[in-house]
Amino acid sequence: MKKLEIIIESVERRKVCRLLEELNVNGYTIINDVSGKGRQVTRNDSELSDIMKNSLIIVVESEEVINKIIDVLKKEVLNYYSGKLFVSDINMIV
Amino acid sequence: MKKLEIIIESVERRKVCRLLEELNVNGYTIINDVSGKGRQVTRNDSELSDIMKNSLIIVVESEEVINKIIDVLKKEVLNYYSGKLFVSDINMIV
Amino acid sequence: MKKLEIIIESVERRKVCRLLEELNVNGYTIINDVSGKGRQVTRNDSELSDIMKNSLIIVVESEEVINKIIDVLKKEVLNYYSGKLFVSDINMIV
Amino acid sequence: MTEFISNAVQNLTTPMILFFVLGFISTILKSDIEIPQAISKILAIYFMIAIGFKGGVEISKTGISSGLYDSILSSILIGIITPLIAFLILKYIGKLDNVNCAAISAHYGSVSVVTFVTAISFLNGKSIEYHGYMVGMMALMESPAIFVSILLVRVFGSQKISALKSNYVDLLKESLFNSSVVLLFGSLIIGIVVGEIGMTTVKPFLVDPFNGVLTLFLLDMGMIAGQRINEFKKVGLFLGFFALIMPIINAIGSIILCGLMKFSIGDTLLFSVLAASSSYIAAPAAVRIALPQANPAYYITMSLAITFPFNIMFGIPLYYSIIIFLG
Amino acid sequence: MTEFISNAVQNLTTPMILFFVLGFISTILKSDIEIPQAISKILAIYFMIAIGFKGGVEISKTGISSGLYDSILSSILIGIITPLIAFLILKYIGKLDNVNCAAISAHYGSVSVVTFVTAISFLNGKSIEYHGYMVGMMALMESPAIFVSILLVRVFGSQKISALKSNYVDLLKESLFNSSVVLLFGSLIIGIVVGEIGMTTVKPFLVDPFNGVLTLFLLDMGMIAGQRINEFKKVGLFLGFFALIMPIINAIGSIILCGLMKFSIGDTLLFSVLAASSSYIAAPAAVRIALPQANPAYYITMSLAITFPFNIMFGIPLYYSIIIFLG
Amino acid sequence: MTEFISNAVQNLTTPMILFFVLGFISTILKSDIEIPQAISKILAIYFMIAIGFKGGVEISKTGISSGLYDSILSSILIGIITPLIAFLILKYIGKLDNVNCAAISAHYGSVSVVTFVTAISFLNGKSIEYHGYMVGMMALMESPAIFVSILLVRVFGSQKISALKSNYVDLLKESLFNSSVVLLFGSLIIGIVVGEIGMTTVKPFLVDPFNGVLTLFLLDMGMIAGQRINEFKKVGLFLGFFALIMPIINAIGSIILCGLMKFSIGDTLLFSVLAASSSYIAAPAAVRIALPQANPAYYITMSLAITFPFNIMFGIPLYYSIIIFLG
Ligand SMILES: Nc1ncnc2c1ncn2[C@@H]1O[C@H](COP(=O)(O)O)[C@@H](O)[C@H]1O
Ligand SMILES: Nc1ncnc2c1ncn2[C@@H]1O[C@H](COP(=O)(O)O)[C@@H](O)[C@H]1O
Ligand SMILES: Nc1ncnc2c1ncn2[C@@H]1O[C@H](COP(=O)(O)O)[C@@H](O)[C@H]1O
Ligand code: NA
Ligand code: NA
Ligand code: NA
Repeated sequence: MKKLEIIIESVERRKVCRLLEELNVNGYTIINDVSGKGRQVTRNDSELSDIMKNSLIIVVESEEVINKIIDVLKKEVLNYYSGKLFVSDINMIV
Repeated sequence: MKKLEIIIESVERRKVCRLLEELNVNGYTIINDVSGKGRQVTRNDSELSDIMKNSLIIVVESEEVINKIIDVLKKEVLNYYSGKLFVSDINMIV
Repeated sequence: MKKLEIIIESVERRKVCRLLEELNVNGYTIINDVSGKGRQVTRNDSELSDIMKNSLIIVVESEEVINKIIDVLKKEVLNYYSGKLFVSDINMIV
Repeated sequence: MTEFISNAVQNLTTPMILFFVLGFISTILKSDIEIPQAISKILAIYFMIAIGFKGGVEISKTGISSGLYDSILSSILIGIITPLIAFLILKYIGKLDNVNCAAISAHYGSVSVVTFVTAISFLNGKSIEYHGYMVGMMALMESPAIFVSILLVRVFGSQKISALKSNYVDLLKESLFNSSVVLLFGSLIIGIVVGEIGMTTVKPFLVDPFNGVLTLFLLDMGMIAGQRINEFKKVGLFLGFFALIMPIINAIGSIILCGLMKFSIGDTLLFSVLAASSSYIAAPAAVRIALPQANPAYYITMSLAITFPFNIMFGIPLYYSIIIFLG
Repeated sequence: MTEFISNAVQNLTTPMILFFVLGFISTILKSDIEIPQAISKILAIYFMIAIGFKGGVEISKTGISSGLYDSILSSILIGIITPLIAFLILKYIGKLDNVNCAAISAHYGSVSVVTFVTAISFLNGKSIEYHGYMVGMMALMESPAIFVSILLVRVFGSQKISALKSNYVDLLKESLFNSSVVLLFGSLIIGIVVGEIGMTTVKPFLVDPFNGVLTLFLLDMGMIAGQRINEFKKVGLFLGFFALIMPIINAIGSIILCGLMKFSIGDTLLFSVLAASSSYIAAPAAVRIALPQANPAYYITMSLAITFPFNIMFGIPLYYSIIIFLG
Repeated sequence: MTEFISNAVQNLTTPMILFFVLGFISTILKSDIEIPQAISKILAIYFMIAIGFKGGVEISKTGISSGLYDSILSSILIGIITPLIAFLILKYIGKLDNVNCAAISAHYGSVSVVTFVTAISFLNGKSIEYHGYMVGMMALMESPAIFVSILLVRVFGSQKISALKSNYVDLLKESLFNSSVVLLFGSLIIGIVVGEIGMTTVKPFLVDPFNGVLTLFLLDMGMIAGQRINEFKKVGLFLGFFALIMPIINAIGSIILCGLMKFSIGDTLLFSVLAASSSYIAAPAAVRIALPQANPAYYITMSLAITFPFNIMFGIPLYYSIIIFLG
């Protein structure tokens, strides 16, 4: 199994979840309100509008599904919004 | 070393920590209030009672200890409550 | 690529970020307010001063950079403060 | 009937209830209003302190009336009988499995603090008196139903349950020193100790803004209830119906009991509202631990999305009309 | 001129504005004051409920005056024209690309609730009357500018944009049932329904502490604005200048429009402040979704760190002086 | 003695202190009451704004009295001498290592805002006057002890410390523009500027609910203190005893100093409470950065779980009785 970690602007969280559900993933876990720094601006959670916050979404799935997710996210989300995708090996026990 | 990620209903967090301490693990880290979606319902943190929230607990330990933890959690917690266990390779530097 | 997970007392978060920026890392992600238990005391977020809380900082970088970060953190932060460093393999897709 | 309609209309046009409706509608419209959970939690604590303290100060003024012992008796009776009735209806009419029967019964036997608070606001609006110790009665009625329900599951025999014994320790702690029990009794006692002099120092915080804060809290509750309504399908018709009828049965039963006890109109209304109300904070947490096999989608949705809105919008004026009608 | 100075000084020595300044300075001093985000969010909700409700109660007292239709017309006009002017200035004077032009225009065409609230506090301080329905006008003016701006981008042709169609569904929902629109209109209607009787029950929460709570909220806003000021470099001189001039242009335009409509001084001030204000909650969220290619560092910094402080500190007394001067 | 007992009983039966006790007990009963941290933080900010502002308005009314310079002198004296005494006691009687001596001294030399607020509530209950600038004195006394303690560590020679120089920059910033220093001084100045007119606009928020909000905050403090009490074992008998005696020594010293300065009863009580109080927000954060080798279990537990409860429950009436007794 593979673990995909998606770091995305909070404004796009709903959309990413919708895309994941359309791809019929088994599940996902969200950590809201993470802050961070990347190529672009520093993101932290003191903003009133949510546009300067990040969310971290974790999906554990088979390699095949993960690749599909990556394709979709690259096309639909990450071309305009800042964000990162990390993939690593993992075992799902339960 | 192995890293065990435990995603569990928040109501069971205290119990899981108690079990981990009974197993004498070196340490653990908890991220409260994660939301998520699995086989069962969508869990998010807008509920007044905590029963619809998840917690993410991270334990880094030797493979042996991790296996013991998995056995105990499977028996004591995960047969009734929804939750996930993920294991991956990791190095503990400090 | 390597993923470095830094668990550190919240009082030292700013300093760790400053050090990371001095090392010119490409980016990092912070999860504030994680709780945990290690060799020392239980840390949770009910304290008024922030000294009993942890932060989790994630850096994905090349092995070389990660090793540099580890050296610096060991020297500048972890000799006095409690904290953990975990390293694992990861692929950065985007 | 016209009595009820006029009471209901009057109730439905208070800011409190209308903000509840606004919250409910806004969620259905998928509006992005977001009341942070930290606020929901502190408001819940505020109400428990405020009503506990106020009740205590009332007691310090009037002393303990003879009605207290009858009230304690009634509380315990209601706390034991209502989950029993619920269980039997669910099991023999609803044909539900034991565990879900017990889980739901625990909720309908326990009480809802916010429903009680709304009823007090209703009584204040009509300038009807009630005893300060009624808050204590609410605290008394929180936990018995939970234990009764668990007992029922065991009596009706389910072998799996016995495996969970380690959970009973957690449960007992959770129920006895449950946050609402401790806050309600604690504030009640503080109110008794400090009396009216103490009241003057905290009145601008605990009394004056009470209704206004309730407005905000009910907006939040409306949103939480509205989110649950999507799960209605999972609940099904029988349970949906149960969530409307059970409160009325419990209320009428209590009104009759209170009539026998010769309680005042105010106290009778509060007892009937307590009986009719179903818990959605204390009971879900306890039941999730004690009866993990039960389906949370049932009990939370029924309690939060059907019974609670019904009670605060129509139940309170209905029970009031029945009390007036019966005498 | 002396009129303006005396008004400005008077405005700058209210606790509200001084706490804003304190927040601003404390951030520059890198002080570690931290107002949790849960608090910022609930305060924002509090103000929308409070002004919506108060406006509704006013309407219930005075009835709907004939000025209402003119006011609605003015709101829509301002909501359509101001983003247009902003867009043209940015494109032809500022030479910005279409997408950033549209993004910024959306902000200056939309409105800021806190600026409005501060203006109301200013009017209260001077005991100047205004219509209850002005809150509704604010709610009306939230969204049109956002749609106008997106239309402008399409009219001025940018092929990439069309790819994002799935986002438009999100956007429409976001704008129509936007939390501020729902809360403002909802509270307004509740205020109309419950009238003065309802007001008495919630006054100690929604009215009495209003200015005090505003003090705390502006402390927070000061800190948020102060954090943004570091990004000033990225904004550049032209846009920094634009963020000061555009509000004045919009205000004067609205004052003239209101003069033609023969609105009262209070309503005219509120219209001019709404026109002058730029959104930093609703618009950024909508624009980030609809126009992701636009640079958030521009629009947020301009709106939050330049225009907002300018408006509440100098803008409001300036527009007021202009209104008095023009008659 | 009877004087003290009657004062103590009177103090112990205020709602504020009783809610503190309730919080403490509820934690020991392992009740699941949870006051979100966002609320604790905003309440702490509220109190600093409220007392700072009120102090400023008082100053604007009475002008700066001649006592001010003596008060500033006293503040600085107390801020320098009390950590010194604490250090010497800990080192030569307690035989503690230098770093822990300094860490603990920093806490007992610094001050606790909530203890001060409780003392003000105590004085208000007795209608005893005090100067508005006393809030400023508290702000002055926050930081010196921290620097004195670090100096002591260096004087008593510990080579490892010098390695941490990069931390001193952080520390200086942290101390000078510390959130409480900025909020207290900031609000004080705002209060002076806006005077009584400004006060009327914010009174229903910053003054009227003050005691009530304190009730909620002390409930929370009680819970936080209760959680710490488990760590009591780690502190040991000597340090536990120190945490009770040191406040009394500091209070009596200050009372004598204030006697020489001929300060009023109100000011003397506040000075003695400030000297007796130990910091548990500002100092821990600063000390954790400046003296990371010191054991936090010592200083936090002593300050929060022993000295704070002692001061608000028994210390304040005790120091008051001593002042009355001594004249
Ligand atoms: N090398 C990295 N390691 C960990 N997190 C990163 C890294 N680069 C970026 N991020 C996270 O991804 C977010 C978006 O990054 P970017 O698209 O580069 O602005 C940042 O705000 C960080 O939270
Ligand atoms: N495939 C998955 N990847 C990541 N998280 C998951 C996955 N499946 C389930 N989860 C998390 O585990 C929780 C419980 O899952 P379940 O037991 O399937 O209801 C969910 O609420 C998610 O937070
Ligand atoms: N074995 C472990 N697995 C996961 N997290 C750990 C582990 N050990 C320590 N931690 C985390 O690191 C923090 C500091 O640990 P320590 O330095 O041992 O006090 C703890 O509070 C935990 O959050
Ligand atoms: Na009930
Ligand atoms: Na505008
Ligand atoms: Na002190």
